[in-house]
Amino acid sequence: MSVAHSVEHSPVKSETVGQVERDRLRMMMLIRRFEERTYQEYTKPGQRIGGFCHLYSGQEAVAVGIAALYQKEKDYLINGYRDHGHSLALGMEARPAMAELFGRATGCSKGKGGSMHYFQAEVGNIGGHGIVGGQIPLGTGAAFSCWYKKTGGVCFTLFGDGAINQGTFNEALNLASLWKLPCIYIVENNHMAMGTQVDRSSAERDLAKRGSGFNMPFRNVDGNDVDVVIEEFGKAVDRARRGEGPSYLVANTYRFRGHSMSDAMKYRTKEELERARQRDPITIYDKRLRERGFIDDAWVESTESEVRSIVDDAVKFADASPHPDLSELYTDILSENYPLQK
Amino acid sequence: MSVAHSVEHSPVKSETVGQVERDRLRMMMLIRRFEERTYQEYTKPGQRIGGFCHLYSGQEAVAVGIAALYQKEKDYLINGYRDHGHSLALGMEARPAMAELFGRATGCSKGKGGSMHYFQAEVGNIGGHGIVGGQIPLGTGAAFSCWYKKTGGVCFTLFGDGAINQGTFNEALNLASLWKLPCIYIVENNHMAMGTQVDRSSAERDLAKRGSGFNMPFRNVDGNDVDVVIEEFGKAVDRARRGEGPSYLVANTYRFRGHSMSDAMKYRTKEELERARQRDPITIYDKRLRERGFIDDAWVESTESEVRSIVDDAVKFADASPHPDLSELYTDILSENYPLQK
Amino acid sequence: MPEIQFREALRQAMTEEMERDENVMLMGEEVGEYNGAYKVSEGMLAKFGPRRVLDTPISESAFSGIGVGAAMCGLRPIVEFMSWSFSLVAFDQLYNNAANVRYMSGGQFKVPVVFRGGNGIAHQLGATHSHRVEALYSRVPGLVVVSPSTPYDAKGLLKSSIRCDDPVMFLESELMLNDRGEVPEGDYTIPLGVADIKRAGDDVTLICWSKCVKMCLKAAEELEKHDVSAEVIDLRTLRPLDMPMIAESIRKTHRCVVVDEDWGYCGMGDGIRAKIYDELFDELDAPVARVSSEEVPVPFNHHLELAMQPSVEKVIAKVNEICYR
Amino acid sequence: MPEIQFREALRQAMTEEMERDENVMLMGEEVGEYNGAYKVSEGMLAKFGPRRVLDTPISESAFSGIGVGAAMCGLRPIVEFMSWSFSLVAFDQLYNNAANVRYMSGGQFKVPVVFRGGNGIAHQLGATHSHRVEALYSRVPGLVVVSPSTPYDAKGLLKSSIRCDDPVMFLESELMLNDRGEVPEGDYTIPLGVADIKRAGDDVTLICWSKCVKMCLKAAEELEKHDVSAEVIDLRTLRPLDMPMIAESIRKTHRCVVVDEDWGYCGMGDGIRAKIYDELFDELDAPVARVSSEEVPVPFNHHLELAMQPSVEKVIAKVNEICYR
Ligand SMILES: Cc1ncc(C[n+]2csc(CCOP(=O)(O)OP(=O)(O)O)c2C)c(N)n1
Ligand SMILES: Cc1ncc(C[n+]2csc(CCOP(=O)(O)OP(=O)(O)O)c2C)c(N)n1
Ligand SMILES: [Mg+2]
Ligand SMILES: [Mg+2]
Repeated sequence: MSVAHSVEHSPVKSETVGQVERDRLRMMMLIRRFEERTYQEYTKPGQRIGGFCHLYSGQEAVAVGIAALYQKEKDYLINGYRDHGHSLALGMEARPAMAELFGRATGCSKGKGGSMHYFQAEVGNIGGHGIVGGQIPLGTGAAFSCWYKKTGGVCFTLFGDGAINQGTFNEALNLASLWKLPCIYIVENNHMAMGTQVDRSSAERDLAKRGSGFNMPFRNVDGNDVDVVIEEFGKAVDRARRGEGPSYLVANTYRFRGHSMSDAMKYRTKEELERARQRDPITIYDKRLRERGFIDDAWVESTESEVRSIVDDAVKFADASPHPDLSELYTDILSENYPLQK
Repeated sequence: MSVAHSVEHSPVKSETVGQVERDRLRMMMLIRRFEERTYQEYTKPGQRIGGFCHLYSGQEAVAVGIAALYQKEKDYLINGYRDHGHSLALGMEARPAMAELFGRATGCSKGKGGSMHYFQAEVGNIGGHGIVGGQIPLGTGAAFSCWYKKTGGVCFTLFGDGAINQGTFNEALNLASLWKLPCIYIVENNHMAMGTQVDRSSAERDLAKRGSGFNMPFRNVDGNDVDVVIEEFGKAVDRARRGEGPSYLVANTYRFRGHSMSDAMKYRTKEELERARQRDPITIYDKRLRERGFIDDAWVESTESEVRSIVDDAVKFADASPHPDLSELYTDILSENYPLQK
Repeated sequence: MPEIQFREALRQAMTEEMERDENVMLMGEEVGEYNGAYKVSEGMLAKFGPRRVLDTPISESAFSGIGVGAAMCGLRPIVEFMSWSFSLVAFDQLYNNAANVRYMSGGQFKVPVVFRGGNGIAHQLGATHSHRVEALYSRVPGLVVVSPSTPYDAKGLLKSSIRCDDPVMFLESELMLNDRGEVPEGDYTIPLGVADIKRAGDDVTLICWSKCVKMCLKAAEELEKHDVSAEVIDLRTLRPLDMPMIAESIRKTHRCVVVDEDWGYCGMGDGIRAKIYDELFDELDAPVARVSSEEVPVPFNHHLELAMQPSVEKVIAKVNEICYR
Repeated sequence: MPEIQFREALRQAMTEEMERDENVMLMGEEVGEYNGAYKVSEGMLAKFGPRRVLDTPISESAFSGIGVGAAMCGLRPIVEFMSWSFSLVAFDQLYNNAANVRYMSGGQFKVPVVFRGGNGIAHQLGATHSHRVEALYSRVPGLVVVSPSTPYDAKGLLKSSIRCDDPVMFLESELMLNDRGEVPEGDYTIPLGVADIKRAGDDVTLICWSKCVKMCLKAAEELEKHDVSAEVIDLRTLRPLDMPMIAESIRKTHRCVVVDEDWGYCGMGDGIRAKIYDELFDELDAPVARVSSEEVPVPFNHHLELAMQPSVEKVIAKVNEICYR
């Protein structure tokens, strides 16, 4: 039934039964592959990727679940700096995504934004943002534009478990609820803010309760099960589209990699990691689709090699792409020419 | 029993039965008189008081209730800009209080702070503060110093119903609860932020619930009844002194005057004001003390004229006081002399 | 031409642009039912309704970011700060988000939002409520900073700012809202990035903006009596700066005083003076002088508050100093 | 003298001062269990325990204000910003509270708090994480701003800052934390408000601080080969500024270049240059030049990022320009 539900929400039109589900699993696999290859590229000698780089491995079900509900012609999505997965899920090609990490002119932000600042205007991807919590008001503003223009669109506003301790969280959630803006506030709770466990950053350990004071729905969601994500987020999206206002959802998940590349993860035990592997969103969904008879070994193998070649191609593309011309330093700052007479 | 309770908390030692209560009523009357005279002085021709000026008339039970629980040698109090009442309740003389409004050198802040910035270091009055919500972290810091030094002291951190919509509210309450700091967060809910009713500023109309996500006690308190304030705040203070952490209290009250002097109060009906007058904290407490046989007409009359003459004297004092010397412009900026070798 | 108040000029600009473009809307504290803390938006809620004129909670970070985010998504918000001093609690939203989103996205987004409100020292509001923010925002690539001195300029510049596709910090002055001046009814605009000679002169160039323009004009009158002819340039836009007009004037006068209500060190005045030194060093017959506020927090006492700030007398004294008279 | 890293020098300063004064403590993001995002506070939690070394949530406004409030109440907090860029979300707590509380209370409170962390452009962190905040804070009366360039200075200046009764903004650089230098074990301090001549010279004065000092020393070496003798002044304290030392140098060289990693307009470099023009105009044989970053948001691409910033080459070119060679 979550399938039915998701299909009803999904912009993807499925010719054959199970196609929608296979596409979702494929996207999770592509994201995973993209991130793991990024890890290799970043850490290998003669490093061609620089700056902060935050990998999404382990959290794929959230981005892919959102993509199932996302309506490109009217919705928006905004995120923190852990933004590769969502961008791919919303349809960004692997080439401009990888090229951005390499800082090349062919990157999704022309090499000016980097890993933390993926943008894709034509699908409403209003960006990855580096300042923790800084994107929450921006996402609320995107939702405001939907409300103002009565488009029926919503804004998925994502942030981490550490970001709820920023002031913008309180200000934006209250304002969105007061104005009934179609904003879906999503905490991707991977239980760590850099090296800080949630119980050392939030006095209230149940992060759903952190959203209890705003007169809007708040609840925990299993962020490792894409069907649950679609089901639960779907209710909030329907509500927002109906004009009944925002919701606050905590997607509980896990990041397999360190916070960023420099993180030695001393705070993490082998056992914890093993437990997490048991709930790997890809494993969970793979198992389910096999049970449903939607996939088999052959499909998985061919998809594995497909996503591998897509990412290989993206790396080749990025590596072959030119650096931005030095003149690019001075472009894209202002939209107008001054003096400005209008 | 609330009396017993409050005595147990009160630093005031009473010789005769009812003395503590009479002192509290007297203080409420003094604050009211001070504020009403300030109103006259501000609005009369040849105005000698300038700048923003926010009167406390109607909210006296909160400040006087706090004073009953306040231990001068170790507690702290911080507030917004509506700060005359609390300062008087903590023992500031009417003279330096009024002189500050006149901007004179004899003012509690040497005429440099004005109405919004009353300070009295020796009693732990760490100030009135003009930026809405800006004082919440400072008060949390004062509570931190009590925690760090293990003094058993607490910090009363006051702010308005509008201030809970600042980001500092979320950040400070979470942090104080996480660290179990002895901070008493008090919303003086007079139901208006300037011209904005609470139901137009907070999505959650029950302001107590705005504090529900921090794993700390939160509740509404009748802010017009000084005995209830002492009783309810007392529990939070005891808890904090025991090292069990902060509490969040909403004192529901009313301001009889406008937000500041320029406020025409178009948002308010005669009927609303009349209903509020029925719950005037002074009337309520006056009635109760009469019932208890603690006061009579004679006492009220003499106290009326006493506070009147105290305030008259304060105005004369302020008016006769010198303006700060122009050299004062350059003092009190830094504590050290530079170059600084230490 | 009808004579109207500065606040009415601002209101006309907002009203006309909202009538002209459905995507323009106004939000801020008390802008609606209260008709504006300083009555700038009086009647606008009644005229446009609660969808286009929105009262916000006291949440500057949220509603500043909402303005930026909505601008990224096709609206043209006008965000009122009750005072620019309160923008400091939303500083990151302006300094980072408004200014950088276009660049970081490789030019995929424009950010047509106007932030406006009273800037600078008013009347005994104390240290926290009297900030002059021009230098804080004028230094930022990606932002445009405008600060008018007359009702006429205010209307024309605000209309241009609302039509501008870049984030504009529009700095008014609470103390000027009652000023009256001739303002045409209906549509006209004043270009952004163009200064205005409010008074022509030959001996010395007085550079100023906002509240200090009146002060400089008074000083110029006084100086005239002593045969010093001062040219008064009202910058109107602080970023981008109209250097061509400044240069033309200094090539004529060879002397210049910048009048800045802010603290001196690393302030607007220093930024302008540095540009002048860099471009016109050989034209100068004297140091480019600055009259600014004393480097102290703004005191409450009114005498101290006045003593802290630039004044007609201080401007005249400084002019005499650099004219070696 | 032992050679140690910049980060170790900082750690020694904090550790020694915490041993010396029970009221000194450290708080910030990841300073404890994670041993510091950049390992500056490594081992300090183990040594001092969770009461004196506190990990904070990502709540800069709260813990900055806690630092100020605790300082008003007798503690001497050290507050670490993982990056000074993140101080922008707490801007009001520093710009208003830390700076004004003493003045507004008529001198009743002192505010002995140190805010410290990495400032400026690091390595491909992008526009929002590469802010240079020296001008933002150096302009504020009530604040002290310090920015060391060597491990030796870092330890001595940080100890002085911790003992200082005023709020100190201590600006480090992530890119310098691995730098090694000789640092005495045990106690010594370096005065606040005193610059340091890192290299003596006669022909031109190079004014710099933090990361740019190394750059200027390299440039001076190159210039030496072409018979230009450059004096390199490391300001060390940006507010209050050591004008006497600057003046003495310029009275000797009559030429000056200020090297500032920030944007030029209304930046630190302009503030310093303005003071020089005001005090030393007649001593100058050429304009006081500035080498600063291009006026653009900091780009991610490393080539662009480097092209944006000052460099040895740019400094040399500017020196040659003002020496008319
Ligand atoms: C205002 C601000 N403070 C600090 C940082 C540094 N920082 C970057 S990510 C991060 C941890 C955030 O954790 P969380 O919100 O849980 O997101 P996650 O990384 O787990 O996805 C911190 C402290 C920042 N970027 N912005
Ligand atoms: C950050 C900030 N924004 C706006 C203001 C202007 N302002 C001063 S008081 C006030 C209303 C506050 O109402 P509330 O918090 O309920 O306190 P009350 O005045 O009722 O005591 C506003 C908007 C300010 N001082 N600071
Ligand atoms: Mg996390
Ligand atoms: Mg109120």
